[in-house]
Amino acid sequence: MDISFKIPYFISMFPKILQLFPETIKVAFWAFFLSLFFALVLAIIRQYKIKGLYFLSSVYVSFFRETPFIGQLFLFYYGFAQVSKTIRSMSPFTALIIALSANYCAFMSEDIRAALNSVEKGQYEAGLSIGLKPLSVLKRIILPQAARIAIPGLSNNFISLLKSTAIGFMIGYKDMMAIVSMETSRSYRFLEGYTAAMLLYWGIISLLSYIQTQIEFRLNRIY
Amino acid sequence: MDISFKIPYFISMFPKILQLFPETIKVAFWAFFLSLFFALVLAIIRQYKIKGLYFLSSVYVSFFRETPFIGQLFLFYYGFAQVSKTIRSMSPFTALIIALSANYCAFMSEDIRAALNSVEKGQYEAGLSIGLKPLSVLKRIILPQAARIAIPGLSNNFISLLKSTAIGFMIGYKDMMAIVSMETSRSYRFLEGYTAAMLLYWGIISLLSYIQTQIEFRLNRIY
Amino acid sequence: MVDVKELKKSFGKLQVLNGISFHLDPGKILVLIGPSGTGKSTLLRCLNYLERPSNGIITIGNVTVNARAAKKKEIYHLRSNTSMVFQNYHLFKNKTALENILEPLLSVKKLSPSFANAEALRILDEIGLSEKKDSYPSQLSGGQQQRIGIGRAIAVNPKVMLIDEPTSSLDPELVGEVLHLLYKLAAKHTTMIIATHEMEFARQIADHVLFMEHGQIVEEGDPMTLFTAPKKERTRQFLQKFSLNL
Amino acid sequence: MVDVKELKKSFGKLQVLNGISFHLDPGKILVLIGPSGTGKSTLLRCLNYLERPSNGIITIGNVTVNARAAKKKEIYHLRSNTSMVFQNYHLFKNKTALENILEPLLSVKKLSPSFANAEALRILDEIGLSEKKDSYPSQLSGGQQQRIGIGRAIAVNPKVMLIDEPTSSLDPELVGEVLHLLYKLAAKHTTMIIATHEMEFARQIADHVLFMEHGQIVEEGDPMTLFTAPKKERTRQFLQKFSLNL
Amino acid sequence: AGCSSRSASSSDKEDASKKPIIISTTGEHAFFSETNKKGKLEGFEIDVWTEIGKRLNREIQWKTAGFPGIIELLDSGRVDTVADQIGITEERKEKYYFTDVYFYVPYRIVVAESNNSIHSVNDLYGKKLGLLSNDIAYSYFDELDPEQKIEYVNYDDSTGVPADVAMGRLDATLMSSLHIDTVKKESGLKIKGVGEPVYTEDNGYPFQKTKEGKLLRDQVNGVLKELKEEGFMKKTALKWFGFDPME
Ligand SMILES: Nc1ncnc2c1ncn2[C@@H]1O[C@H](COP(=O)(O)OP(=O)(O)OP(=O)(O)O)[C@@H](O)[C@H]1O
Ligand SMILES: Nc1ncnc2c1ncn2[C@@H]1O[C@H](COP(=O)(O)OP(=O)(O)OP(=O)(O)O)[C@@H](O)[C@H]1O
Ligand SMILES: [Mg+2]
Ligand SMILES: [Mg+2]
Repeated sequence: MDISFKIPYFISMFPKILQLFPETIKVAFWAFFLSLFFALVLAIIRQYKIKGLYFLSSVYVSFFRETPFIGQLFLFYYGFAQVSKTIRSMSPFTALIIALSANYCAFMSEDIRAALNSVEKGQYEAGLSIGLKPLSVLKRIILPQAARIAIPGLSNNFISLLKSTAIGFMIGYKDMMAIVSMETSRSYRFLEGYTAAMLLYWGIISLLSYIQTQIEFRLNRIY
Repeated sequence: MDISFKIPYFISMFPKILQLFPETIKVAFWAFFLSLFFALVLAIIRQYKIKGLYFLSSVYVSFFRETPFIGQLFLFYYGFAQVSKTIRSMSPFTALIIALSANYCAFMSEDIRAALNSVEKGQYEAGLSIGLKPLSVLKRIILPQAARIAIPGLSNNFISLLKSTAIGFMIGYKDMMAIVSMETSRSYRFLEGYTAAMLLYWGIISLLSYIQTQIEFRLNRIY
Repeated sequence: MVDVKELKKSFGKLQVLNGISFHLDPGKILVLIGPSGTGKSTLLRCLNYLERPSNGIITIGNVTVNARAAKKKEIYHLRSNTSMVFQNYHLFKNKTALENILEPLLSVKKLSPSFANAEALRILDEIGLSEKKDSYPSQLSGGQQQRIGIGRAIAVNPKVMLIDEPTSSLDPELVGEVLHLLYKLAAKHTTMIIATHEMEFARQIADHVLFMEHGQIVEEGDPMTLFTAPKKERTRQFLQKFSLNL
Repeated sequence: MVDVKELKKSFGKLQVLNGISFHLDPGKILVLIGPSGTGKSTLLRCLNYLERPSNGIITIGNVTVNARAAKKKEIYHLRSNTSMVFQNYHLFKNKTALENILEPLLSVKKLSPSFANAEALRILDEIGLSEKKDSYPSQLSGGQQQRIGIGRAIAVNPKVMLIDEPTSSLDPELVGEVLHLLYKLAAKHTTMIIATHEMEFARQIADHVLFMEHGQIVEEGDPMTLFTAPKKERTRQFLQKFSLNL
Repeated sequence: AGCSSRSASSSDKEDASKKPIIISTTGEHAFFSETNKKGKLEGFEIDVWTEIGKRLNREIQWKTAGFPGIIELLDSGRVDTVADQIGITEERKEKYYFTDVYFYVPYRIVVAESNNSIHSVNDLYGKKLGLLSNDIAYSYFDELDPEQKIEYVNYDDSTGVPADVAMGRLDATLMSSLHIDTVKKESGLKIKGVGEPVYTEDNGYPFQKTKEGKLLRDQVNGVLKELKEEGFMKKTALKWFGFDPME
């Protein structure tokens, strides 16, 4: 036989992987909302070159975007643990969310910055001209228009995040991919395991993508 | 202190990691240019809903964006190898470039699509009105304007790509990160190893980011 | 030559063009007047299929397109016979004033670079913007942008020019100059369809005038008759304000 | 009250405003005329610091800002005393016609939603666009967008309105209506500075006229004198075309 | 997989005895398969296979990859076997032909240096035990801990596990007793091995379940038997580990 692919084993993987779905989604959602928030702050500071914070935020983005995530995670979870009792007693769950948020917000801030940049200057001026404060203009005029441009990039990041939770396994956090790796290293049936995982991820993320498409459609309608 | 940080070991890591720099950069550049090209094609098909290709390209993007890369790589390099002699005799270098390109072009196409979407409809119409064919309008009018919006997202992707080459170790391709994990697997001095890697990546990618900033500055000047 | 039969267009439930038909001989200037939101811009945009009409037959030069069975090729052909000046200019934002005018010369008409350059500079001079040749649209005043828009359309050198409010941002001096420019084009047998709300400009330039309202032609005729002795009550009423203002 | 002293502004090497000074009493209407690219829009934009002047002192109502030492607070204060109608409208693209007008009422003036709504609908009615209240800017004709722009600026109910080419896309009927609208505002003591190239409109609405060229005031005076008996040769020349055209 | 593969395999057969044996390994497994400073592979597995190659008169070629890549290299037919301390289990036997056991690896409990309360599996009840995903410990713990009283914490690879033990995030982990001292020495971590070995892992070389796989497995088995009898295995083990695990 040229191909060894054991269908029953492949099928048996689905329920096992799905059992860990909550672990994946919990971390991903927490990290997504945290990083979205901080990304927004970073993007605004950088796009509008807000004095005093611009340099700091640039260094932050540079560091977290330009160094490997695994290094960030280890440095935080093992390196800082040596000086901080809080971190030493931190659960892998919390540590993972913190590390992922800190990392992804740097990437996401770049997507948001580009989207802010895509809104014509005239919209900002019009907002100021009716007496809105810059932050209000941002909130009421610029961000709603930037959203439709930012969404594909942010959605890219959310999808990556959902998959990145797998890295948590390095510090002992088990997500969907972790169970694949555990199960398959016992049986050495990696193809079956990974293929099952792929189908599951595809199914789950397709749902999210569908939501993305719907939001984009609604936002684009009026332009 | 529970974990010690051995400075000489830390320093000794730098030359070792740097030795593999060419391997990292070779794969990253090839994969980046290939995926940029295909991302462009995908983005255009999807943004302008080109008949006959739209559905196919949507499925492609959906599959490659929404399934774990490690699964894609394994399925391609190990799964398909069971039926294809070409793949069986393919070098890890080539396979890695193909798999990374196939994956990243899906993500990058979303960034490009958003950027195309950010260019006003009027620009497209003006192009058509002077007698340009749609593809020429795209090339001469839309893409140059979309570029400044696409660049932060594409640069995010390029940076991720540069780090993703590490996954090549799964199929036997050794890059800068591979050497870190090899070195530290015996000594368990992973903090020293990863910190060294972080600094090196930071340095290298900072250079690229600097280029990004310069390009963005030039492109934004006239808006 | 332009011939339009029963042109209709709606946005959702809103019927914007309600069956427009007219005929225009080569080298003639047709002017569209009518209240804001009446469908003048939409009509111009339909004529080169930037907006897809729902019904009607459009003939421009040697191309005829039936809205019910429009083929891609026909549409390109139609567009290559026309050029358009947009109400809100739509200059290429990534190109300087000069490059905006060069674009049709180089990419569509495929002139040699040196020849195209000379021609573009001549046009820039004609619209009085030689000094601004290296400015980007974001660095131009409203009137300057409008003139570049006209210059770009002239560079196409088409059979038919579709011109939407060419003088809206121009002062009286420049209105006179644009008038002059368009006269010269007409003398070279360029057919023109111009939407405008400046009645004086319309009266001076038109060979034929359509007064539109609610997507229909209310009255048409030569400018002399239409402006001085309109037949319909609505036309009289519309033009009354014009005379009152004067 | 508006008082401007020695206002200067340049873009790179290009000196666009070359020391502009004028004074305007409350409730008066000042009209800026002059060739395209002369700095009319730039002047208006400098008055509320959308463009930072390089020199000059601007007083609007109770706020005085010196360009050489402008503070953020002063600038906000200045802006809250003014509203602006843009030459290219700049409607909020993510908001309907109604929402565009509601925005200053709700977010700046903090009216109660029901009260704001009634007020916005009244303004929409005044500019003749009640029917379009739920349309987005991309679904409006040029003239419709321009009127929403005016409506939005009216909603701010500022001490001073800065109005850039308010009638450029309007037909004679609507020009009459806008004229009427602005009269009413002036009667309510709103001070106005209007840049326009429609001389007839300028003549009818102005209390005072500035004729600008190359970023300088060439001549100023009441419209009667300036339009019928200009003192400077350049003014006469500029206005000649206006009379010629008519 | 029709005629082309059949003809390929028939031609393979003719010179099968001359073809090199290709073996995958991680090159990052202390004492078994390491990469030295010059980038060359060395270790117990390397020595054993060099000898097997000599005796079978076949060239040996190595392919390195991470785990589980080394296993997949075998599945995809790129290598003939895997040499990296692969444990034999019933489940894996379904998929591969294994050679006879050539090595026993005893696993011991590892705890923080300051911990004096853990000495055996029973002491682990109610405690946190870190295990790797590719540990074969699981098959033993069904017996050792039938009531699931131990709290298992799984890790993808071993990078952080000893550090977590030292820091007290874990109460214990299991480590091959061959490695405990080196890890301790090189990393400087304050950990120690305690008690008797919990279980031993049987190592063998896996071959694809094909005719060729079986053939080669049988040949290798023959050589392994010779090597054991002649004391080569013992000598090599002493060289790398300082003792003979087969005793
Ligand atoms: N994309 C659209 N969707 C919905 N309605 C639209 C759209 N474009 C235009 N309309 C409506 O169609 C009508 C005709 O618009 P058009 O731009 O043709 O008017 P116009 O005669 O050029 O007016 P103006 O003199 O103000 O420029 C208007 O009522 C406008 O609101
Ligand atoms: N951002 C900019 N960068 C460089 N030059 C600019 C910029 N904005 C305006 N200009 C130049 O400044 C001059 C004055 O422009 P402005 O828009 O004030 O003219 P205007 O009097 O309003 O003209 P119009 O009647 O055509 O609207 C013009 O020559 C224009 O090219
Ligand atoms: Mg119009
Ligand atoms: Mg202006």
